[in-house]
Amino acid sequence: AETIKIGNIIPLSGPSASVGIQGKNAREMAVEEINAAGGIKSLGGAKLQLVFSDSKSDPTTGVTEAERLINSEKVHVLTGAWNSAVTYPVTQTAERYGMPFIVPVSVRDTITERGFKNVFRIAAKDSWWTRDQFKFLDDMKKEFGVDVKNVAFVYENGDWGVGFAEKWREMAKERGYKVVLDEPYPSTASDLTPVVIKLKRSKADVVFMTSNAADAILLTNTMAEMKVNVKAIITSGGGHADPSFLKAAGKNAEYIFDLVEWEADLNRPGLKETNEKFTKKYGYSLAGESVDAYASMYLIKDVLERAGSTKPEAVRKALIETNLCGGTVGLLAYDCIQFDQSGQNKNASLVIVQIRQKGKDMERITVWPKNVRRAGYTPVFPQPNK
Amino acid sequence: MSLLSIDKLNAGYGEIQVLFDVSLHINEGEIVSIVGGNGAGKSSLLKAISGLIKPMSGSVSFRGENVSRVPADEIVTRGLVHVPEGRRLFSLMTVYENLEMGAYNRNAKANFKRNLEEVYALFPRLAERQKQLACTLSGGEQQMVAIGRGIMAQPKLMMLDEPSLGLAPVLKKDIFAAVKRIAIDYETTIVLVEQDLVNSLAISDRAYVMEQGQVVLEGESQMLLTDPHVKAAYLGV
Amino acid sequence: MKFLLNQKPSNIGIAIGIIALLFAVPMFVSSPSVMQILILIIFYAYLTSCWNFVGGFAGVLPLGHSAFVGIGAYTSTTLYLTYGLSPWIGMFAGGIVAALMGILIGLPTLKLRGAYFALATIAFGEGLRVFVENVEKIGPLEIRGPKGLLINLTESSFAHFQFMSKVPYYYIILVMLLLVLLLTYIMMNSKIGYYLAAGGEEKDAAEALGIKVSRYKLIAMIISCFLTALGGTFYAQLMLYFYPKSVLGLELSYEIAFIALIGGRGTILGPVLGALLLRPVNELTRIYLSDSLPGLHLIIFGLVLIIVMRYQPRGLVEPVSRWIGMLKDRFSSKPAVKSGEAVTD
Amino acid sequence: MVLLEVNKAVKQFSGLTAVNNVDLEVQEGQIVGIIGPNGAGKTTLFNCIAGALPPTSGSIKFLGKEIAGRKPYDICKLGITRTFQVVKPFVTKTVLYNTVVGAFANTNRMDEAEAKSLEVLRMLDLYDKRDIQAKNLTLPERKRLELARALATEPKLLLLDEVMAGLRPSEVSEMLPIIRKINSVGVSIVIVEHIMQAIMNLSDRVYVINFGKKIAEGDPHEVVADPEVIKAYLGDEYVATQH
Amino acid sequence: MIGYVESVINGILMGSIYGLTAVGLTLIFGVMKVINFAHGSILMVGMFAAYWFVTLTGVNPYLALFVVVPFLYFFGFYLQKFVIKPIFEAEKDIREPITVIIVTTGIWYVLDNLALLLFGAEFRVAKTVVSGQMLEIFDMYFLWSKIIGAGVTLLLGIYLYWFLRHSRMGKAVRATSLDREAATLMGIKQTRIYNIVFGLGCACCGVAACVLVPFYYVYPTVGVPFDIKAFVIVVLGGLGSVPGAILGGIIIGLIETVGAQFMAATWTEMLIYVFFLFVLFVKPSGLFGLKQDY
Ligand SMILES: Nc1ncnc2c1ncn2[C@@H]1O[C@H](COP(=O)(O)OP(=O)(O)OP(=O)(O)O)[C@@H](O)[C@H]1O
Ligand SMILES: Nc1ncnc2c1ncn2[C@@H]1O[C@H](COP(=O)(O)OP(=O)(O)OP(=O)(O)O)[C@@H](O)[C@H]1O
Ligand SMILES: [Mg+2]
Ligand SMILES: [Mg+2]
Repeated sequence: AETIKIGNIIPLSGPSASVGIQGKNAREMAVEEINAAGGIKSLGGAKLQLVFSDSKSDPTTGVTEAERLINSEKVHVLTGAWNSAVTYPVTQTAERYGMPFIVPVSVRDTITERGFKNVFRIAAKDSWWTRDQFKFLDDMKKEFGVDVKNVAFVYENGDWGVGFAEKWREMAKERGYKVVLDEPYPSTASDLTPVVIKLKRSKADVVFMTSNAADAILLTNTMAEMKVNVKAIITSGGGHADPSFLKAAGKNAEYIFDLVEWEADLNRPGLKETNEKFTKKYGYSLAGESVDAYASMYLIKDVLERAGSTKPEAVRKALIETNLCGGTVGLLAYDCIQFDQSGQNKNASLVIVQIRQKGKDMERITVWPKNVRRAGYTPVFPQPNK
Repeated sequence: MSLLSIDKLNAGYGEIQVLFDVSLHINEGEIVSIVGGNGAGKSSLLKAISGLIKPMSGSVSFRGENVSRVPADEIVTRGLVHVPEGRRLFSLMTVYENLEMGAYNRNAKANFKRNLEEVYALFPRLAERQKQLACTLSGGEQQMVAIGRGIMAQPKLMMLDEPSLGLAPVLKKDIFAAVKRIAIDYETTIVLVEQDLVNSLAISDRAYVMEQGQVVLEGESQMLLTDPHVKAAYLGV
Repeated sequence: MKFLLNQKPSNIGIAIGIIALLFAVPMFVSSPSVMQILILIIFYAYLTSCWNFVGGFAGVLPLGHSAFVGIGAYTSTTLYLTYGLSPWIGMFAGGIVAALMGILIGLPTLKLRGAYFALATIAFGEGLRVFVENVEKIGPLEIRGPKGLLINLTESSFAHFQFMSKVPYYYIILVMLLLVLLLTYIMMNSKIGYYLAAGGEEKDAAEALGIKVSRYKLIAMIISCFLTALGGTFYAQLMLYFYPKSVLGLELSYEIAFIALIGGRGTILGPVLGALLLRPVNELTRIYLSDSLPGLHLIIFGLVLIIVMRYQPRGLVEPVSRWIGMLKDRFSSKPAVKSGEAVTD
Repeated sequence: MVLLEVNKAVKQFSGLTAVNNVDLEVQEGQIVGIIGPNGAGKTTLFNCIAGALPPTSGSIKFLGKEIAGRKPYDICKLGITRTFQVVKPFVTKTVLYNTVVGAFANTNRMDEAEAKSLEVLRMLDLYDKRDIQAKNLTLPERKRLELARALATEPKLLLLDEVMAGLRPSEVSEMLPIIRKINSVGVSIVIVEHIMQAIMNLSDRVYVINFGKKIAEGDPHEVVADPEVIKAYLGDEYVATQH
Repeated sequence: MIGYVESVINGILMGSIYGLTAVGLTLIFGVMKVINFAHGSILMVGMFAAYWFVTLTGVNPYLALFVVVPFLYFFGFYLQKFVIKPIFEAEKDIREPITVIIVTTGIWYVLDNLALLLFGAEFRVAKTVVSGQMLEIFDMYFLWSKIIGAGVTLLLGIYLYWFLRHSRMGKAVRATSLDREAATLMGIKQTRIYNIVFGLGCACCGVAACVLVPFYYVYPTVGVPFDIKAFVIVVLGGLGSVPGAILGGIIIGLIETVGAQFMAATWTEMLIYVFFLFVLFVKPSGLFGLKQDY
């Protein structure tokens, strides 16, 4: 049988190498499983073959790689590219060549808002993230009867953080919060003490944060050291969801509320087994990014089965008609993958976890939405003073 | 036995050969002049002896040992010191520090104080300017430091490359006198490369004449002064 | 311009042959991805040749040249997005802005020597990047901070500087490169070139000979910045998306300088040779190695840098011109030798 | 006509007065010699005239125009070119390249600059070395190159700082007619030299400087007989060998 | 008000640590006239060494100084001896050998990515007895590890100043930096001096690494932001000047920390560059630099 090539453009070196490698491992595990289970049956048991290329988090490289994957490697479908800044121009290239492009994660809204016919995103977009952070805050205020007046925004000054902050501002205005600090910082900063001093003096009740791994660690540790007391810290995945963050920040990270797409303690069929298998294989646990990458391979399998062809038009048609529920994608936080007009997975939803100490280690416990909250756990809100 | 003897030395820069089969010897306690026109290879000869350029063939032996493969810094320690053309002071260091560097090699360290006093006695101007940066000295002052630095190394054999270059007549005389005194007081053997034939031959015992990378003439200094060829070519008489 | 004609006929012949060959490339290469790689090689050769005016001839080492690529890209694109101004016109606007910026930065820094200048330009480049990342709007012009600018897809259109095929991009950048090389050649053989070289080597001596060194350096800077910015517009139109780190980053600045140094700075062919070596090494190692061991391809890239400098400290231009010389000897002496060969055979 | 007129020039370095109230006058067509012990301030005076250092006070007039404190390139444009005691050739460039840089002072055309260069190189006996890189020259050759390069700018006034240092007497004798020839085509010259043979032969007028101050001035033969000059500069021996 | 005092002190503390990270760079430049682009990577190597030492033995983190500093000294010594020296020899007559810059960049790529291969892209934080320990005065908080770091910087600065000004070896180092050939003629072994200086420069990175590890994270490209900062610092202070580097670091730390109280942290980054260019305008040789060097 023929093999079907899947091109993947992800950052394998440079500043985002860590997530890139997670995504690579997840894809490899999924493809192994799919091939072991007999490949694509409607294509005579065709096997999937992964082709990876390193974007170095650099758009130029991403585009060059996309051109190469499409024209020289002759891949049948593309996935990528994690960094919104790379995904952006790469979807354009895909569009030009009519190549189906699946975006497991890359949150910027506009990626699916440019009227492209070949771009399909599994993950939620950033307006949904910020919306859910404020919804969560509303729910917590109600649940615990706590008032919140002052909010602070602290975010890395890349397109991701700045994009989030724009939405936060709108949302805070709608809900009548007073923004006492609106502080972008360079994510390569070697010292964030100045930001923390400012935060401390700002008398914020709740801090919203968007950070990459390094700065998340610095901020969290410095905030604990300088005894910054707030009612809650609400973060946006990314650095705060990075496996090395919990290890590096340790107890200082306790009580943080982190918004993510997925969490290992979700009560979902098959999740535990898959996560155990992954952890055994690669030495660390699945995370939102890697789950989406994992699911993207099963999505491709499903699409190819239904398309019965590798022709782009057929694949695209099958993608539009996707209604992939249960099975191995059941480990997602929601039930089915379905795309709307723009190519956005309309079911993509988010959960909030709280970080707590468990023995010597830190643990992430799902708390929101309430219907998926871990049984028997009551969130700590507001967090105790330091 | 000679202190320094050179046998059939060939040397140059990269591909370009500038010394051809040079042989000469220097006896202990002598002052020997090396004279010759511009580009004759005098400076190159000194460089080859002190290890700054590596010979292509031939041997240089100093105190009975072949030093043609010994690195330049090691040769200094053995007592062979080269005071190069063009002064080459450490511009951003003081006069004192320059002299200190002269005494860097381990033999000279012990007698640092005594040698320093000698140098200051020889060139009182340097004592005045101890703390001045070398780059701000006038040409003549710099030349004094360069020679002083050579003395500080307490050499067995000192090779001076054009020490009187650019010096006022009154100083020139002093420099030659100083060279002579160094030779006597310190029992230092001296190789002197000079354009000022009259003065250098006056203080030296023997001399070699170089032309186009070869030794063309050698002999007692006084004899050379009267040699018709030397007279015509170097004294312009 | 007489010296252009004073060249030996064989040299002119070779040059024309190579240029003809370059123009014919699209007839043989159909794959857009290969074209893309070729375009990028030429693009980098172009940027490096522009860099060469300052870095090669004025005797200093600028390490912040991506700033001018960025100025070019941002100027033409914001004008295009806000006023619909054709990028072709915006390109020259960008060039002018870059030239003005070049004067601003050149006035204080061109007096500096060696390492100071290099580090000052790094700081300037980084400062500009930080600035752009912090700015949403300048007057009516959308800068959009770290989010970058996106040019909407249109059909192939010369006025919009957008083409579905890679071929037009190839020809545009090729012509740009050839023009810059010609300009370099003319300059090297003129008073400005001589004055720049002299000022770069011994400033005091040059000034004593009546050369206002800082002024000539500034002229070189203006030319260099202007041309570099044109390249920025080209890049923007080729990629249709860019953001501060991609056009204003240090990495781009370093790469430009490395290409020049590996190829041979201060020579006409150096930038081209450097780009011909470094770009493919960069691409190939990434393609073939990045999915086996992360980072291995960059280790190899690093080793290539070290090895080339170890064995060709003056850049590739030296051995290459030796080979060309040898080849030329072979060819030109062919007819004479031919009969002899026949006999010995 | 007075070409250069230095009036009460003073140059101080932190604490040290290197040039102290020096007056100097150069007539058109003259060769003026400056002598003085090492460290007397001769090079510093040149630096002030040529603009490499601004004088602390005093006036320097060239063709009636005040030039004190102006930049070296402007002063060169006015017609004063100097050579450096510590030579500064463009070492990685050829001899011809070096002089062409100088020759561009008066033309923008390559061919003219080259023609001028070849002319001075011939005159200074460097023609055969024109394609050699300057770093491969010997010191005296470099000194001649320094002179050639300065000459290529076609100056009205040439400041020569020890261009003959390191030459043997016979070579000095060869240089003398060259300098006289330069002078004869209308270039005025100020020359600093320790080689008395040259000073005596060339100068129309000699200034003697000691500790930054002018101690004597006048006809060369008068000056060398001045007891103060003998004491400070020449030494008794010089007098003895000359007479 | 108290916020400003706290900022000023924190700025000085962090600034002196920045200065510390730049000292090695300025030292190497001062003698070899080479900008060591691998500087940040060497800091990274030191941080990994300190991290592993502290994590594996669990001892007081400052004991790592006794292991990491000698380790980096020899690392630098042999790096210069085997990798950089041959290139230097080819560029003997050039004052600022630019090819060496490329070589150090090559070393940078190799080291950073080797670390990625060996240790992965993970961020690591060493848990030590001093980590997170604060000095609290009037509601102002200062991290002990930064205070110790500033102290170490001061001591190292004094030591290096003494070493270069007054020790025999230090003078030989300066002599070599001024005229390599003449130094050889004094019996100073030039290549050995270079090895030593490169080793010392790297050892300074080792000191900085040990100071950083108790409160900072470690990962393969951790050196890059410090690198650029160090470039700015050494030029501000005057290339080749040790006190200049430390003072430059403190200025940067102050701008960063105090400036951030008046504007967004991203703008202080910008302010640093503006200030930098301003200093170049008015005093091109930097605060402590020698005129001859620019
Ligand atoms: N670094 C160098 N590279 C190449 N050739 C050189 C170098 N130094 C000197 N030469 C050449 O070697 C030859 C001899 O030069 P050298 O300096 O030894 O002469 P010299 O007798 O000392 O002359 P002078 O009286 O001018 O000092 C000259 O032809 C010179 O051009
Ligand atoms: N930049 C400077 N800083 C401090 N002192 C200086 C500087 N330049 C020169 N001097 C001092 O000024 C005095 C005059 O120096 P100058 O070089 O003018 O002497 P000179 O007459 O040319 O001597 P020579 O004949 O030896 O070349 C010297 O004592 C010197 O040390
Ligand atoms: Mg000589
Ligand atoms: Mg002088």
